[in-house]
Amino acid sequence: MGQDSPLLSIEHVSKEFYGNVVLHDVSFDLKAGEILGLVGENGAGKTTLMRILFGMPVIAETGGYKGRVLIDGAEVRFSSPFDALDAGIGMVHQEFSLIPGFSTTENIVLNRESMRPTFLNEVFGDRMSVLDRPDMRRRAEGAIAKLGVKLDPDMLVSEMPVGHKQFTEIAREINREKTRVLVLDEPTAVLTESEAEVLLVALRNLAKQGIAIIFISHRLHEVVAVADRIVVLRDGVAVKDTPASGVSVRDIASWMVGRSVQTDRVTEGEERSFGEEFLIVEHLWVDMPGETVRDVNLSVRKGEIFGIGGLAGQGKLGIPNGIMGLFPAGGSVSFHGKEAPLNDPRRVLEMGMAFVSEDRRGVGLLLDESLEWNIAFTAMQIQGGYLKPLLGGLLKLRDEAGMRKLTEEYVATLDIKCTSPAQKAKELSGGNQQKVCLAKAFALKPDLLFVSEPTRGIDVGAKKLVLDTLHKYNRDYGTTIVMVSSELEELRSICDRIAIVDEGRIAGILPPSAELAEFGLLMSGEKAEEAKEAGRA
Amino acid sequence: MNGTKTIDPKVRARRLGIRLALLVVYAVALVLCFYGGKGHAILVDNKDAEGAPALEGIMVSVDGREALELYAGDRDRVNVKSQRHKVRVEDFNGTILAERSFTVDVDHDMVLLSVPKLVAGLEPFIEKFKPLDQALPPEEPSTGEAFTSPEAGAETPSAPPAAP
Amino acid sequence: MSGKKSLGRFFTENAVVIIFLLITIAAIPPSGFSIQYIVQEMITRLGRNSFLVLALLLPIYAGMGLNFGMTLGAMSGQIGLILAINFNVTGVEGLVFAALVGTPISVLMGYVCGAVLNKAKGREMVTGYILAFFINGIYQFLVLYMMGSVIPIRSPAILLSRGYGIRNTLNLEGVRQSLDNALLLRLGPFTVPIATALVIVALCVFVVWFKKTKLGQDMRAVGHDMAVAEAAGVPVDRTRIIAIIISTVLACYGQIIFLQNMGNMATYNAHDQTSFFAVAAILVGGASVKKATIPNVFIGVILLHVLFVVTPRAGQNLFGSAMIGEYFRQFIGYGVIALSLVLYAWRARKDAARAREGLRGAAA
Amino acid sequence: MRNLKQFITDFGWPRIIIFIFLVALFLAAPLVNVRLDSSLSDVINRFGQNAVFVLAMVPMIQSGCGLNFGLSIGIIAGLLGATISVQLGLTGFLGFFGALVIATPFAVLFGWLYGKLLNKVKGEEMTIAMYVGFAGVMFMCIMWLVLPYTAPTMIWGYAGKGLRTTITVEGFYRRVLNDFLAVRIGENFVFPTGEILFVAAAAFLLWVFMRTKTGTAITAVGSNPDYARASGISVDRMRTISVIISTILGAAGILVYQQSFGFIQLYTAPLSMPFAAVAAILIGGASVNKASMVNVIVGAFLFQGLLTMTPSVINSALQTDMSEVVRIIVSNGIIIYALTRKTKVAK
Repeated sequence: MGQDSPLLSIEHVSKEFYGNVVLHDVSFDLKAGEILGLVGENGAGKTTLMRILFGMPVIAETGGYKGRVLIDGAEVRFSSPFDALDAGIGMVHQEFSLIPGFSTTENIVLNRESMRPTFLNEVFGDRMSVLDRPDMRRRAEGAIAKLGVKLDPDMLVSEMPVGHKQFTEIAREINREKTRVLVLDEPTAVLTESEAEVLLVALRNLAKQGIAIIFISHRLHEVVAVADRIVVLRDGVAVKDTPASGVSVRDIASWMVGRSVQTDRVTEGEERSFGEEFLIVEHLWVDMPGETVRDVNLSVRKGEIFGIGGLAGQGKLGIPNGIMGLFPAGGSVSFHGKEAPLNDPRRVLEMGMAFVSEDRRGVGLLLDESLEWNIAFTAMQIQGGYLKPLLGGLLKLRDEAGMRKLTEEYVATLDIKCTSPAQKAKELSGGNQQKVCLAKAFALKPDLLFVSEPTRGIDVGAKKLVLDTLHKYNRDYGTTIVMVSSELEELRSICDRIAIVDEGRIAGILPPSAELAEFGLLMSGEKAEEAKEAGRA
Repeated sequence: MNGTKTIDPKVRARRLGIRLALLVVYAVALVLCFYGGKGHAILVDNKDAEGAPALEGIMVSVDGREALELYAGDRDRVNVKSQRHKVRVEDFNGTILAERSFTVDVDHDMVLLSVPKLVAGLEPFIEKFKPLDQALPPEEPSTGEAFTSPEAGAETPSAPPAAP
Repeated sequence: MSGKKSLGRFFTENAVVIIFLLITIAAIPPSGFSIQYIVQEMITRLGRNSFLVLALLLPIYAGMGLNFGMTLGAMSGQIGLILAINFNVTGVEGLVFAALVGTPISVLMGYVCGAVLNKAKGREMVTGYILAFFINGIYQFLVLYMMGSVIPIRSPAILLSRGYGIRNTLNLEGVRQSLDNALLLRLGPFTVPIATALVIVALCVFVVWFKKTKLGQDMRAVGHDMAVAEAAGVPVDRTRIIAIIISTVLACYGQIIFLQNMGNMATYNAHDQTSFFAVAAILVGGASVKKATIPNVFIGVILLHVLFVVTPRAGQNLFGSAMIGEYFRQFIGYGVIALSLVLYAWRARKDAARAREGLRGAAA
Repeated sequence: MRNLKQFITDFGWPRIIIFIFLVALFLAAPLVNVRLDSSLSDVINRFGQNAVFVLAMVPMIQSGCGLNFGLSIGIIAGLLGATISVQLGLTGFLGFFGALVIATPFAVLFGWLYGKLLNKVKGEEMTIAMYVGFAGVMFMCIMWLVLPYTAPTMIWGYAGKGLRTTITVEGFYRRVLNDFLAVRIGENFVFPTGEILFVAAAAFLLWVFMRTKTGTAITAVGSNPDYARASGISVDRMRTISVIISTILGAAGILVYQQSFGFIQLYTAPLSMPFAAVAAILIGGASVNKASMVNVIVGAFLFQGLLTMTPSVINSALQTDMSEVVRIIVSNGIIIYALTRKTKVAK
């Protein structure tokens, strides 16, 4: 095998989910000992590509993919992640898949333990072998040494700092004798600067030993620092495949977010005027798993549509969830000049805020109940609406007729496709479910509406309708809207100002007309200073 | 390591063999326990039998255990396990009148050993004994409701205590 | 400061054991039993019950909680004993015979139980409990209606007078204490059943050894985190079923040991309280739903049974009613189970909350 | 055709089998000389006797606390009410409703404590409820012995203290509901109008309650606690309320049971009562997290029908009493079935 022939080749890979193209004709090669930086916004197709490479069952279940994956020039088609592992592809996921009560050694050799056979093997099979702990430890130490980091082989994972957990996972992948390609999905997301530094050194170490690495990260300076070659995905297309030398962070940022089609502003040509700053958030922290908010300061003016963007896991979703009391939070939030209590959903709702959650099925809907219930419930509980007094007000029962009327209204205005208002929420399509969530919030007639990922997982037509609806409410009722979204284009099409969140803090606030590269830089945590200037301008 | 690993056919054959052998061991153990643990009650009988009158006073020892003292017309019981046993009959002076090995049919829970016949050398000196009736009192069926089983006590109590 | 804290932690973690110890010590003097009597009772009861309690360990390692389905194994053992009595197989051979007959039945029962519990992940305990009731119905059908009518029974002495169905109480004359008496050691004023003790020690050695095997390691992995274990290629469902099968088979042997010591068997409810006593014992010994060790088993058996021995007499002497002591010990048994389950669930939630706090950003 | 299939999968094979089995029993009854009218009368009477217990399952299922295996807590409150009422010498309707009024504060208190406890152990409610129920019953066993009751009908004659295991309510409130406006048709059929009216009233009150703001919130909490919380509902409070209501219904249930049955059963009698109620509501088509009034009525009727008909028909046909075994297998089988069904809510 010549040094130059690629170890792994992706050739013309395309994939669509239910008619929705997520990857289009992606090709690139990877040589032994090479580090490939794979960058792209959320939804650019990185995850899907890795799922194809790793043989995740979800790919086959949704109709497979087009194109070819070659290893050593021979085509492979994995039907399960275990096939991929056997072929020498290791993957380190974003979330840790370690067993907390096990030691480093036990985790590194998990399900590949060294064993000594016993007589009972002959009766009950190989699993009756006794573990060879010294050998397991030796192998673990070997993997740790190969990685070139310091790890205590006997420490329990539950007692480790985050960085060590990450190393343990990588050590587990390289402990497989066959591992030749290592995929790291956002390995530095949870690490501190110094830990990330050590990790990058370790990766270069591994590459020197001939392991090919696909490094996925949104921290562009790390990509530039460690990668030999960079592939940029945008909307499912590999827009750039270039050697890393001489490429600047700013270049990558603009490739990442740059669109060929110019966004249409929904509010184009409209006179936008805003009132006073009526939501002021200071030093907000929110403990939302995976979306931790550390220290957020921002203010929203009455009547505006305020956008919050940023990459997944940086904490943008934590902001509305924390203010609405759904996750433990601290800091101060004032609304209409009054202090809004944190960790008390009821009081916040009573003050006139409403929230459309990003977790539609988990938080947003009563899946097993009717649309009437879904839409009218919050208004009933908070404002006492849709209750019918009985026995001279002694007893108040649900006003089923009122609920139906309300639901029919929203079914008509939002064009919710359903058989009847009594249909169960779980039977609707994603887009229609989203409309139900909006209707629930609108039914409260809020002064301030938080919408979180309003277009996630719904089709293009529905997306437009949702955005138009939001805009219409803002215009007709003067409802202030804070919209949190991973899709920058969406934010730019509707918002008056856009804040970008990075690592639990506001990295900067930009006008929608700002240059794309500026957004890209903010999202990647680069040159926050530079962006702040733009925000002020 | 994920279950799809194929096992060397040689190993597979060996394991199959060992497992089959273990099944055989299981069956043999079952049979051994059955025969070895099978209990028999031997009624040692010193009564007149056909062609052999009861003996005056004898000591009968089964399998070398403590001897039973039997006068004419006496009967005593020895519980033994398994089927092959030895019996020795002496008179009170210690003269051995007879010493024999015998086999109990595995299906006979209780057998009658006629010492006079044995001493007289008549066969068969051992025969199956049929108890006339069970000493156990009759018992009515009951499902044995414990309070942990559902809805126990939901039925009418058989005899609610009368109010005084 | 930290010493105080760790002391407090020690108390909360061992709350059940400590409360229990105090109640037990308080109940000994009013019972009027001599220490010698109590010690001899404990030796007997350790021999009688430890095996059953040890049967609970593996499912706890595999994260399936307390195996209330062990009753299925107890029923299998009883079927073995019924057949041994039926064929008049006596002595230690009789016990081995019962165990050999019970083994395949309990393997089958264990498989059924494991498969059912796999379908009820997250509520294994309540499901196991109800499953024991359900199988109890089938056991009764088999023993009360089939035996003697469809299944031939050769010994009319064990049948009900109506001609089919096994009697309510079965005399285990032939095998009574045959294991206990196989090797008796007189130790001062005490008699110790060495053979039974050896069997229990052998099981402990097996459990310790088993934890070192690949299968034992897989069980630990499954117990800690099913999703991760699955992702690493450990056959989770299969491993859980194996844990339950082993537990069921051990419960089968345990019940045989228990009954040979008792000397007779309540055919239709000897198994009713098996899981209750075993679970209460292991919890009293300081185990939790997720964590149990061999010392927990022995501490638990001793503590629980001292209380069980002394309370009826203590109740008699203190309140003039033995029933009070009787009810009190049952109350304590159920109460201990409820308390440790509550403490465990409550502590698990608190720990999760504390773990999350560590991840919070510093508030300005 | 597809609808039928859908219906069968929703309803579940075990329930359909039980239903067919019951129908077969009714059809077979005349063939083995079991009188249909007296059987039907029995079934209706026992339906009324047990329906309130089954009703008590609804609030906790709806609020997401699962099956109330700790119903015995409510039963204990009812027993306290019953014994105090007898102690006070209240008779007739006064005796029954007096017992109910006395039992209610106990039920509220017990339910409140029990609810608080269940809130601390979310996810493990059922196992813990079962053992809390058991422990409560055993604790009350001691109490029945030591509480200072003096009414001669209730205490052991020879000891002069301690309550009897079974106390007759003859002369107090035996059959006050059953005989109220009872309709007799023919020789063997009696319709216990009062009892059925009481059940209907209880069911109606619960139905109304589930339609109030609080009732709606309880259902939402059970359906999706996160949704409810995001809508400003205190999940713990709603769960506690549902437990209290379930406990009160349990207390009322045992009183209805006693007046029809004729005896107050103390000590370990309440231990296993929850299981029958759990089985009944599950047979009626409820799941671990969804139950309706229809489930209650259908379930109580099917289950009690089964309990009444199996002994009489099977025993006459086979000359052997297999009803106990059939009951154990059916009632526990249906609980297992419900526990092992995947929860439908997709998250």
